[in-house]
Amino acid sequence: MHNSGEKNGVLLEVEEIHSYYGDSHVLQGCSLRVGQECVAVLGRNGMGKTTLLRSIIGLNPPRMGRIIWKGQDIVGKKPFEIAQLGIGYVPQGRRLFPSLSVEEHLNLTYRRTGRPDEWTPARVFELFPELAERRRLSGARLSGGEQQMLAIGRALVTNPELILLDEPSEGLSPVAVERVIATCRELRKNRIAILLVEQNIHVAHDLADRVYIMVNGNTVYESSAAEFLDNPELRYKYLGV
Amino acid sequence: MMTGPDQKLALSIQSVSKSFGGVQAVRSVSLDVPVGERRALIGPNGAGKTTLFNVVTGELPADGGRIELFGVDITHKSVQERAKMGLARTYQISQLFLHLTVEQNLFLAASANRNMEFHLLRPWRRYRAEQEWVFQVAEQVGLTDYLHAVVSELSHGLQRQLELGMAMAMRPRLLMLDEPAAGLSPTERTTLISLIRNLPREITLLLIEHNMEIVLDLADRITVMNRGTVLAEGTPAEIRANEEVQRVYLGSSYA
Amino acid sequence: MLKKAFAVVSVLTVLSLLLMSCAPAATPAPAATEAPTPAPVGEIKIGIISAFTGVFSAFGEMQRSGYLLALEQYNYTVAGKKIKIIEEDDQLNYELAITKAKKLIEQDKVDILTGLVSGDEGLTVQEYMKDKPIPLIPMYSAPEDMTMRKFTFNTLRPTWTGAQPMDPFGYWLAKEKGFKKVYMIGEDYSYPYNQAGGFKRGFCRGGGEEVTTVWHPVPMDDYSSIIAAIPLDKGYDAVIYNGAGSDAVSFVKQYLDLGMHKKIPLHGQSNTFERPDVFSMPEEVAEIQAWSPHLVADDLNTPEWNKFKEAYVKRWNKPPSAAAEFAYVCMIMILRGIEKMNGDVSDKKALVEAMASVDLSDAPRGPVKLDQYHNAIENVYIRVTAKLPDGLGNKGVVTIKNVSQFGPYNPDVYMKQPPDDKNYPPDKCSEMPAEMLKVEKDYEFVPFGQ
Amino acid sequence: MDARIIILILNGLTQAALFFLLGSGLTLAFGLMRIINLSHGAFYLLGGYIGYTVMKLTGNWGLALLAGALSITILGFLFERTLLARVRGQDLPETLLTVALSMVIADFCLAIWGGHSLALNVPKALNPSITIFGITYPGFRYLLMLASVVVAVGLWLLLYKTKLGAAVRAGVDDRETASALGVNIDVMYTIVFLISAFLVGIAGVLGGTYLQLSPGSDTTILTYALVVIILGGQGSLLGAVVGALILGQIASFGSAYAAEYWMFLVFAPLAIVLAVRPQGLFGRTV
Amino acid sequence: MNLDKLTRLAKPILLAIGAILLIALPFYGSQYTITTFVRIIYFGFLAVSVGFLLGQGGMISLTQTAFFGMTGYAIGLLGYERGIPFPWPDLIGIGIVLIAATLVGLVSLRTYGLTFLMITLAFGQVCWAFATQNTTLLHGWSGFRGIRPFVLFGIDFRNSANFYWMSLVLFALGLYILWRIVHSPFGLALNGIRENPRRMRALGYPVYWIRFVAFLIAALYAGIGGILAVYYSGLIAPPTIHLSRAIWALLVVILGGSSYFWGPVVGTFVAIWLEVLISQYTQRYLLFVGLIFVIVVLFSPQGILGIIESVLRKRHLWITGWLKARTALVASGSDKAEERPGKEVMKKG
Repeated sequence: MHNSGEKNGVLLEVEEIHSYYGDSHVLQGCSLRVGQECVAVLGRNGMGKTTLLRSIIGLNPPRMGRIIWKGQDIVGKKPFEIAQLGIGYVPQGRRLFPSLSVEEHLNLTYRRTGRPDEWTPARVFELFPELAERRRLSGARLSGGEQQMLAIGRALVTNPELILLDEPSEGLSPVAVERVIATCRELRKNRIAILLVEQNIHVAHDLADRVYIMVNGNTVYESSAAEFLDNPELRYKYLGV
Repeated sequence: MMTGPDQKLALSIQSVSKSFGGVQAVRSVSLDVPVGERRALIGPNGAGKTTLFNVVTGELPADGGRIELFGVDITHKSVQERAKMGLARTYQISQLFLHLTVEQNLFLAASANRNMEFHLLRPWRRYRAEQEWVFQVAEQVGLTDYLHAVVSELSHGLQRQLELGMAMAMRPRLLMLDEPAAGLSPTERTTLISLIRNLPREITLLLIEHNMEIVLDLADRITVMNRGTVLAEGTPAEIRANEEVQRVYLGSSYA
Repeated sequence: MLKKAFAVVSVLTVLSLLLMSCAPAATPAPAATEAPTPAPVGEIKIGIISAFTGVFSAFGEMQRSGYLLALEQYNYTVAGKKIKIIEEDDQLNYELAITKAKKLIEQDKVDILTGLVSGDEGLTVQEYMKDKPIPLIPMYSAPEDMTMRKFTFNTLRPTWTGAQPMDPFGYWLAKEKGFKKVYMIGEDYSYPYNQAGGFKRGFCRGGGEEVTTVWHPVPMDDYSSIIAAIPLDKGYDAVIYNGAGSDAVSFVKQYLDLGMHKKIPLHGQSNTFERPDVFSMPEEVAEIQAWSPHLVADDLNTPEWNKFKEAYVKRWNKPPSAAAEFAYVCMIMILRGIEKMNGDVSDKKALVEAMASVDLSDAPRGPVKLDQYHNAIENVYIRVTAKLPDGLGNKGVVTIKNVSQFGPYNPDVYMKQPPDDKNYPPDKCSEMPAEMLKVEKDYEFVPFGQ
Repeated sequence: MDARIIILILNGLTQAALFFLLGSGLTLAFGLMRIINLSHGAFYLLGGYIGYTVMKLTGNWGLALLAGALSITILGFLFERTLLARVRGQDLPETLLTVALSMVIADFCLAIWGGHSLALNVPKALNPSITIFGITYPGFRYLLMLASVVVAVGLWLLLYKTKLGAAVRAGVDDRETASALGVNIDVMYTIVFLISAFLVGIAGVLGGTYLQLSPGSDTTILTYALVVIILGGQGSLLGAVVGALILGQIASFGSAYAAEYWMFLVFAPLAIVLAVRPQGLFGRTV
Repeated sequence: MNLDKLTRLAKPILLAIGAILLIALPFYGSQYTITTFVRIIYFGFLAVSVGFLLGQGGMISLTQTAFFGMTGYAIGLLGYERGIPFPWPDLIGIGIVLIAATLVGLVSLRTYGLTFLMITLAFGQVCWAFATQNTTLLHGWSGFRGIRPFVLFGIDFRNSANFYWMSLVLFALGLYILWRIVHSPFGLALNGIRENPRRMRALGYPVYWIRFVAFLIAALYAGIGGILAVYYSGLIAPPTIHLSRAIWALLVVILGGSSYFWGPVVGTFVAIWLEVLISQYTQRYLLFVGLIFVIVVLFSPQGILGIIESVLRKRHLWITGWLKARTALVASGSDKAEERPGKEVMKKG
């Protein structure tokens, strides 16, 4: 299971990228690979996990290194171009648009592919019936769990091959976290790869095929999820828990 | 290690809540920190720790509840008033004056509560007492060699030290540290932890930290937060033994 | 850092672009005006300050066409001396005008200073020049006090004052047309005050009863509120708009838009219907037959005018305007004065006297001579808006000959009156000082062209 | 009511119509791009002048309107793509670039059209005197008010009923996230800038028809537009409507009853609004 | 060492020479030179006002020219027209400036960045429009003219040399006081607000009021410049307070180097002299001034002083490098530059 990436061909390859946030050197030669699988990046706060996702989607382009998406270097492309190449992004803290309704969120980012199994706003509403009930409501007036579903839904309708999930469980009730996990499983069934940044180890445990550990802007450890998460020593060493 | 219950409280939070949009970040949290205690606030991301900090310092207004600082109700006091009462904090992301020197940064913090901001004509360098205090603080946080360096040219570790120094320079009675060691290299972290450990004991410390090592090393007592509420409170040993904490914080309940 | 550097670079580039764009674009420094270096011995320097840019730049340009024509006719040489002109743009900013005047006099050490478009510009520079011997010749600047109550010997103005054409106009309206009450809406500044003053004196002398004056600030965009407030039931014979330039264009347009011309006729002050502003007004302006007085009429047909017009059109490929003719006459006076001195301009007092006595009976607009206060005595034409072969313009109706800045009044009595302002002379003729209006010999009206 | 008062109110509405055309585009661009286009006044002047020249050449007022609006749109496009896009995200250089452009345009206009006052004369057919309840008022002014209402409704539909509008609003809310979700925010910038330029081009021709055009109109107009968006709130369409209405009535009644002080009267609502809501009446805190 | 002593001495010596040259100007300079220096001084006040807000407080204000004009209008209205004797109109003028600055400041200082710029622009334009529209008091377009300087303690300031000295003394005094302000705790607090207002608030500083006082100080300087300007040119009219002047002042500050104390002064000095010198040769002097701006900017975005500083620093490095080589041979002294190799050796050891 953990080498499914190799089996299915590599989708995304991050090679030794160096990114800065203002003047501080956040990513210092970070590398990872994502195939047709769910990969979790774990690490303590401030290690650069969010910056990694921002670098991939182009919001914080790396100053050095390469990011290869399906054989193409996407460093230097603008965020919307990268998104249109098939990478969906669910930012930390959801970041919905307060002046858009639920429906407008989905219509805005919906990208037609013509495939029969494509994600349409209607299909998202099927997946999240509670959103359908609130389709006219402003995104800011949803509960935390609903917001997270909408954030995932709006990434989903771009019909991505890979979704970047930044701390989807943050601040959610256990029920909502369960919902997020179930949703991600659903995505995997639809052959959407997932790159997950998490602090909540059990979410990673439930979802990830492989894990990377980030320390100080660098991926210092890589293994199958089970191998890492079931080893308390490793967990203590890298995550302090 | 534990402070006696008869001692006065540095900070008393009584059922404080705060929500953003549809998300309730802090739900009716109550928390008492006696004078002189070193308290750590831990919990998973999004547990509401930083929001609670912002509510306590006054940067965010509380939706409800009551906050007392050294026995005075500060719920409706401004950030400035709270600062003048001896409340100082550091930020998760350094909030420094990037184009000023370390000395200037420290001086600004040192003179903050001295009502000097409208002294118009005397050069700040001539305020001897403040100057000496700045040197003292610089020494405490290991920045003596960098007094004249411009902050934006300092390394991240030194900036975190300065962040701590800024709070120290305010001569706080209650010092709130928001992930002081975030993003530091192991050596830098060691330096910073020892700096914090060597802070005068009379300063009450409230600390947000993820790193258990640091927490166990520094804290007298630990409060665990999860999803905006207080989950548990106790000595480090108690917290370590608490299964619920284990479950939530380590996320093993779903295993 | 790089980002910041780029930011600052772009800011500075922008600001410098901005500075460059402030540079006078309408006045490329012509090779002809640049004296060859090194300067030849015995060169005479004429400093010119005008509004080559800014809101009055149209006048500045017209002036420039006028004086350059005169200089070119003399080939920049008088009595064997090379004439060098130094042009300075004051953007109609009086503070800049004074700075430029200081520069021309203290630094360039010019022998003669001329130019000046607006009244305030003129008064400002005259104030600075009053204890200096250098002759000052304002080309379009018209405050009467420059050659009257604040007369300084070195000021010569072969052009006009604000009241000069308006006094005969008011007199004519009351006397010949039988107007009793008029409603005058004016721009709120010194030049229209002077125009109103002249008008009121003439109107009352001719038998009028009242000139109700209403003032509006300059500039203003929408006049419809003011136009809507014109009382139609108070028996006014006409509305007179006492304003010029963009204000006149807006006012007249909106007056016609609101259909007021059907209810009460509209006339103007000297500059209201002047070219080229009249070109921007609706064609109906020709139909409403609005009167206004000036020193030039667009259908003048004298040999002097035709000769000037021909030369001007040949040189600039556009018809001349009053401002251009004024500048031309001023420069001719200067050059003839220098000629009279045989090119020796070291004695400034003598130079002023020489210029004051220059014969300008061949001036294009009609004979011009200076009075004892160095202001022109000349013809005033009352004109009517009309469609002329070369576009909208003003056709002469009546000529009044030899009008001085004092009108028909006794100069001593005139000068004892306070200067015209928005409240003086009074609106009601009955309140006008009687001794003021006493004249020995009043104007005669000669049909235009005779 | 007194006929004069009604005429004053109508005047205020006419001016408000013009102010709205000026302010709405500017406020949208500011909301999305976080820059103030200080060349807005110069765009107005140039649009009006181009309309004037086309009118002179063809005698067709409709064509003049089209030419004025389109040429400013093209100019806006070139400016946005070639210059503004280079300093994107640095609000001060962006803003100062617009100052520079405004000066260049103003100077260019002076060189081409000179310093005299020019005005377009509207064909009689478009400007009948309309008498309602005994009050005669130029038809063109009603037309101007109508145009402004049409634009307001059009902008509202565009913003709230189309995908493009949703994208613009998303960009105003959070341009980073919008772009990370595949919204081409650069195109949004250009589109909004073009809408703003188009509207100001129209305003130039309309203003040149009912008022006049001369050097200096640009800064006056810019000031009005700024006051409208400061009053109404940056980025708010409703704010632009309300700001324009307030300013229009102040301008109309002020110039009738306190001609010498009316500009100073503008200070009062400005100060009150800023004191109570620094973000403007309908602005959101940034 | 020797060089240090020399550079340490050079500064006061150069300053003294400069001061003497400036003071003695009326004895050797032409009339026009004095004129120009007076202009530099009164525009210098305006530039210092803009530069103080921008450089120290990070605020771009386009209302400063309105304050510059207000004192002038007060003198024109009260002194020239109503005949109220000197110093009263001037003092009342300063009072008006402070009141106006209070009004504008209280309102606009709640905002930062571009919004602040936009609001100050609007207020500046409102003041300008008021000056042009009001004819009963301010005489609209005409403004006031013929204002003459005063006679004080038997010194006639209508004499241009006397006026120059007075302006020079005022300017020197003004700059000295401003220097003290910039280096006081207040100045430091203002810098802190420029860098990070949020932290300043958390430290307990009354951010709003600090900015407010800075705004008043800047308005005061603009007002004093306005007094000198009105006495020297003898007139005050709307063009003095037009937007283009405000932009000019901003540009001058950036030319000199907005983050330097002396930036605005240097900028004004250079801009006005360039204008004077180049305008002798061409009407297009502004284009040349613009080109020089571009060149300055390309080499140092920090303005002229930025260039000078970087040149000096390079020179200094070069000289110390050279000294180091020499002293290494001599192998003596405790120059800082020599400590480094020693440390490295220690590490290696």
